[in-house]
Amino acid sequence: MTILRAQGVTKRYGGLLALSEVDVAIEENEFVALIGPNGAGKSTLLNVLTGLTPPTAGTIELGGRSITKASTHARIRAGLGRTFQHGRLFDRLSVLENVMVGAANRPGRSEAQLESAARTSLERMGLGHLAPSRISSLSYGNRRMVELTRALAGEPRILLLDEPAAGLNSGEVEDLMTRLRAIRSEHRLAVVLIEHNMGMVMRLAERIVVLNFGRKIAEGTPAAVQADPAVLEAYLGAGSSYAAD
Amino acid sequence: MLRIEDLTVAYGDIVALHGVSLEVAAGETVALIGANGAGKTTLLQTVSGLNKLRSGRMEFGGASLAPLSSADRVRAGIAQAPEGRRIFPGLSVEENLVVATSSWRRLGKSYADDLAQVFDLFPRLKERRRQLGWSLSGGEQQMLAIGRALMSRPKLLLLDEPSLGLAPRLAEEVYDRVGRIRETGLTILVVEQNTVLALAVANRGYVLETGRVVLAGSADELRRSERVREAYLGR
Amino acid sequence: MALRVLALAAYLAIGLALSVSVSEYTLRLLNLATISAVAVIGLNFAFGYAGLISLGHAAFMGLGAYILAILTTQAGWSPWLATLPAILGTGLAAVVIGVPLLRLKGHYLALATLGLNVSFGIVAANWIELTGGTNGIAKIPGLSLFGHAIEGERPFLWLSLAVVAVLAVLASFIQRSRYGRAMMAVRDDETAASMTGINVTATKVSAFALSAIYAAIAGCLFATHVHFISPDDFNFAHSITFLSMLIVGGEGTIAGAIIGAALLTFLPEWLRVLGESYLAFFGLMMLAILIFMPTGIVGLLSRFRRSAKREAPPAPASSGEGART
Amino acid sequence: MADLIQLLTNGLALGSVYALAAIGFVIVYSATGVVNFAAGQFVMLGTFAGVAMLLNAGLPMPVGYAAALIAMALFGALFYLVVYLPLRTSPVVTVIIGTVAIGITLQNAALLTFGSWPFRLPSPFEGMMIEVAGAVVSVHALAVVATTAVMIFLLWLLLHRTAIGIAMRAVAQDVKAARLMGLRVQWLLAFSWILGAVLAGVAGLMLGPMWFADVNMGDPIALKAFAATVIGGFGSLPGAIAGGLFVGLAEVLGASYISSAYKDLIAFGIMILFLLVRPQGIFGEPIQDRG
Amino acid sequence: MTINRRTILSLAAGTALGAAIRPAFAAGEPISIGAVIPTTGPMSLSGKQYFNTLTMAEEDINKAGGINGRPVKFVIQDAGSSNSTAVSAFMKLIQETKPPFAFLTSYSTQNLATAPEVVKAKIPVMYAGGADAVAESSNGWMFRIRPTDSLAARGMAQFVKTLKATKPGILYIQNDFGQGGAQAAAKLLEANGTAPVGMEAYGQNDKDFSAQILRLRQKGADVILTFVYPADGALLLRQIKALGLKTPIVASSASFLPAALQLLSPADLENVWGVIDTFVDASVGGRMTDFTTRYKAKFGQDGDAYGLAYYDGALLLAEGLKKVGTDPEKLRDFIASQKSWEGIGQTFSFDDKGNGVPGVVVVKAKPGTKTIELVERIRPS
Repeated sequence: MTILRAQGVTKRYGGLLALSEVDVAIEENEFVALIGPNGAGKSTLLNVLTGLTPPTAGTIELGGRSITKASTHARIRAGLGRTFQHGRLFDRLSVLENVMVGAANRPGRSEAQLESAARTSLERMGLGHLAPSRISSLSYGNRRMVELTRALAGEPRILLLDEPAAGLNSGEVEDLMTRLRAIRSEHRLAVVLIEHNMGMVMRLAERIVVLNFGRKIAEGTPAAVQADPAVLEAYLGAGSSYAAD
Repeated sequence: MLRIEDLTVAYGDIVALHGVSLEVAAGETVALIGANGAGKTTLLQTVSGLNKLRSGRMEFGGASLAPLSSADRVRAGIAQAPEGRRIFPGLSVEENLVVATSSWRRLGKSYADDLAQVFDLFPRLKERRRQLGWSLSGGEQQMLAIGRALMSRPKLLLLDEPSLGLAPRLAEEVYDRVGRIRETGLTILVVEQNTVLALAVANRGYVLETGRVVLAGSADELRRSERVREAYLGR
Repeated sequence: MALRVLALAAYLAIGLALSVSVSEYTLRLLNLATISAVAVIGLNFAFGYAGLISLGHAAFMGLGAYILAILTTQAGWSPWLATLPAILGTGLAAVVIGVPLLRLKGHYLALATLGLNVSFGIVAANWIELTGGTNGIAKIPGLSLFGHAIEGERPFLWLSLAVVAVLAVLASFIQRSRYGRAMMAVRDDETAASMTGINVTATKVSAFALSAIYAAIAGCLFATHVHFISPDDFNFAHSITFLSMLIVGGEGTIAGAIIGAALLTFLPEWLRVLGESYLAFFGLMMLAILIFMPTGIVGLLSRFRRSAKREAPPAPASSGEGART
Repeated sequence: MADLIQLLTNGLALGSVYALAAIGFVIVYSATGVVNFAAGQFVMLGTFAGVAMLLNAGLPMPVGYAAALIAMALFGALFYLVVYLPLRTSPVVTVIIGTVAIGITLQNAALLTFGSWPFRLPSPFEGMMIEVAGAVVSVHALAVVATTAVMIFLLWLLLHRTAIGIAMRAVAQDVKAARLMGLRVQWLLAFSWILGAVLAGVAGLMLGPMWFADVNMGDPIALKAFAATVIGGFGSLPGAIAGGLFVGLAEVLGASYISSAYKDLIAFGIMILFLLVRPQGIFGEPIQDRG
Repeated sequence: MTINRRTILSLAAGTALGAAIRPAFAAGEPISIGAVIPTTGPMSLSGKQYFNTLTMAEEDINKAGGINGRPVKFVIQDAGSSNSTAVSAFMKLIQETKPPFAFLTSYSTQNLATAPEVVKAKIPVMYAGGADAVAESSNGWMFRIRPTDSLAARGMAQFVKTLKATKPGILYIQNDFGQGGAQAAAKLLEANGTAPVGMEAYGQNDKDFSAQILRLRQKGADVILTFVYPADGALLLRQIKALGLKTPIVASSASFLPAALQLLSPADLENVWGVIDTFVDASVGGRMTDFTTRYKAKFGQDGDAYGLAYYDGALLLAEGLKKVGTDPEKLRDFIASQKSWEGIGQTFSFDDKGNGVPGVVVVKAKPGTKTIELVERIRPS
């Protein structure tokens, strides 16, 4: 069943066409990667999906319901979850409190329930020992993990990850991949991944959507996308001799 | 001319460059290629003095760059057309160029010569000399950024992703001008994601992947290397 | 939690000890400080937690004080009863004003609230039938408790100490609740906050309203303490003072709000020994505090505490990256 | 009709002073990003620099004006060193409070130095009046309008026709790119403060003969200059002028046609309205987040 | 005018004060007298005068042998520009100096705010603010040594009759003083059958009054009553003249203070009458001449009626201290019982509300000069 569907999404800034009639559909429990060179419109698409940027045209549905006009927080409460390219934690809250903010999405929880939900989320991610820490004392890798935990604590049905591996070392990237696989099977949610680390994308994604200049230029399995001439041109330049032989 | 040894740069916890070494000889055009987030821009910003380095050495013309402020480096001959162009939006095209003359004492005749040269190279800028920076198209902005860098009469020109966000035809046009600049004998270090374009003008190149140089060689060698493709699209 | 209980106990102990030992004049200053503390703890919701720069806080204090003064002197209400409409009316006004105004950020919001404060002064000075104009309202009755009038500095200080304690504890609970976390999240990162399911506008407006409610309580205390109010008591200079108190004490902390209120109430009085130049020195000292203690007094104290901790041998349990700098 | 002309000319003269005060504030704001709450005290110091040079030191008028403006330039440099540099990385609120604090010091230092009596600064056009269509206008007031116009023109020349002015604008627009172009950013920021102080000095010298010199004159001027700045557009020079004239006219016409008691409510009410509906003011560019 | 040297002289005077000339003739434990007056902020213009005259009075009293051999010492605290500061300063005085008597400010809201503390402290005080409300909350401890605003208003209204004007206009400063005075005057004028044709307000910091002036002209005002502070009062007169109005002006006292007069030229004072506390001028002769010459010599500027009120108050206090000692209650009763005490500026006669000044005077500048002369004394019944 399709959980998130964007149709004809267009975003225009003045004369610049950041997104042009993009259609994306995400199935339940699916792992999709969204890739494209710098400035292709990936983050804009994510912003439109989450309601940070109103689209110039197009519709968005979440679980069969239109959310095109819904506010960001309403979309989050309806089942979206998102992390940011540059980790955006609340510096003045502790790790536990950050996760509690995420957990408060689910209505009707008491403070005590919030806390225990947040602790459980942290434990599951192996971050239980960090609960009382200040954000400023965390390593970069742990920050990204806490941000992920915070998004998960809201129990989203679909998780949008904006470059979760940026700035991580190779060990941390391996760790992240393991976690993402585990999260998916445990929480039974769909994941949309924007990532530059192609090794990671190729190994994780079941389906890849490629954007360039605001248009969807390719869509398919990792192998298909890797061999697609349009994709190679987008990445490496026109007339690329790397085009798969 | 530019020698970088074992350069490590970090933003807080995030190490952006791990012991990068590279060299640019006088008169050479060198391409630094790699996917997004590989650390290319960090490297250029560090050369221009906008980032602090954690360890390593940078020499320019045989002298250490360490004691020079970013303004001093421009005066020493390192000019940059930065990532995202960073045109002054409220300044006209000509004002953008004036600002970059680096020493106001030169505002006399030689300034007019420099301006004429830039306009010669980018005739479109001459047409739009009174227009404000923000009103230019992406390609024009990129040309202005390069022209602006040339106004300080650099010995070394640093170009950060000149093709970024440009339609292929425009990107080719920009690179055509880079080629002409190269023919004047100016030393160029160009950072680029679009390998085809960059390697077309470069003598040599380095491939950067997650903050490390993973491959170096002549432009021809790199053009043929499968490793480059992997750096972009994974194995 | 233990630290918080300790701080509350220390505050009450110091307050009580002072209330029986110091002179009438110092008692008055303590009263002014506690009244300011109520307002500043309130401002901490808006600015310290939610990051809303308000230069109109004194207007809300004034609104509360005027509602109480008018109801008691003209309608003959009992002061206790009058505090209710004073507080609720002010909170409601803050909501009505906050909804359009809080879309502004940074110095835009600062100037808008400043304009609001100036406007309040103009209305208070000219609506003579209601406010008494620039002559203000005199003979505001004092509060009484169990048949005892709370008159004189000492009994009033006991009351105001208790009010501060209750409101500080309440603020501390709010800080620790989802509402407090939401406010701080909004200040730290509005986008990330909305992306965590927080209704940013509602959070800002409620922080603003809460701060106005505290200000109104401070206004009620002020009116029943001095028995006289005039527009000058609530001009924009007072708003700037409240903000200064919060910054100097340490924004984002309740202890900082109280310490800042006390310090900036007493500092100019202490400096009176310098004679005519005392206000010139006061300005310089404020600037020095801002430059050398950017996180305020509480920030400085907690930095000392942390560096003291670091010198102690590392705790064995603190594994992982969490515990080190 | 004659009354209306009278009101208009008086409103314009008043507005010109607000505009002059606002320009000094705007120059500093757009170059350094500092909301200077001591801006009114800058104007007050300008007036008293005139008092010190013309009345106390007894210098002849042109020499005295020059000396006063040099003193203001030095003050601007000092302010840059003592207030701006230490606070340049602080949050907005800390800077606001810091400038308020130093404003208190300036005001009281002036009180200690010059006493509490107001002064009457001489005007080059002492006592001269002319009649325009039935309205009586002091030549000094016209000179204020003219000086404001000339200052704006000179400022425009500086910012658009000189290398240092263009560099100042570049720094204001993008500090990082300015560094990459080899500009000495710190010197340019210092120059912005000096320029702001000198402009405040000109405002102070111009209004001294009209309004008397009074050590408490700073804050009221600052409030009107803020309103002018917001209405015209934060950081916009033409905006500061339009805003200043608007506030001046609103004050005089509001007092005449609406209510003299509530007239200031008009200026501040419109300021708040602008913030809500058009925060970029009349002339400002839309606020945009630039990296 | 010697305004060029004024700054320097006042500075010199300030330092001399700092050095505090110690009593040379009186010995023994000094009697401390408190004073809470504004030495900073906008009110310091008049506050400085009080500071000066109290210092002068201290010297004079002590030179004359003090209080039965004991010197007096004035302990002066800044009342600042806020009500709260004034109250704090007063309590600091009460606490630390424990004076048997104190002077308060001339700022009515400050006095209104301090009044409850005065009642608590149970010491008599003298103050100068004009608002009638202050007297009502004084409970017998507060004595006003300047005319009330309504007295001044009554004086002005009465003088309007003398001028035979029938369409008075009122221009007032928007603060406790101006609002109070204007309303009182309006009522009286109405009672006289000459209701004001217009009442216009201006803010304390306003610099342009053309709108208000022209409105009064439009409404056909044949006399304008102004309730002003010194600097804006001077500015107002200049603008009235600049706009070419020939209408007679009846101004409140601040316009005729030296601080205001020094800002004006003779032309600005044409057709302007001042209803002021008392005529302070060297030409009066006797003790007044002595006071004005000595004040000018000591402080480098002209003394004014406000400062003189405090000087007179200090002398009255000294007499009380000599006669009844330092007991606050006796002191209060002594002052309250004065019905015709001859000060330099006033003959003080305290009513049951503690208002000690029963009359005002009307003055005017001699045509073409800034020399002020007495027109008449008004003692409304």
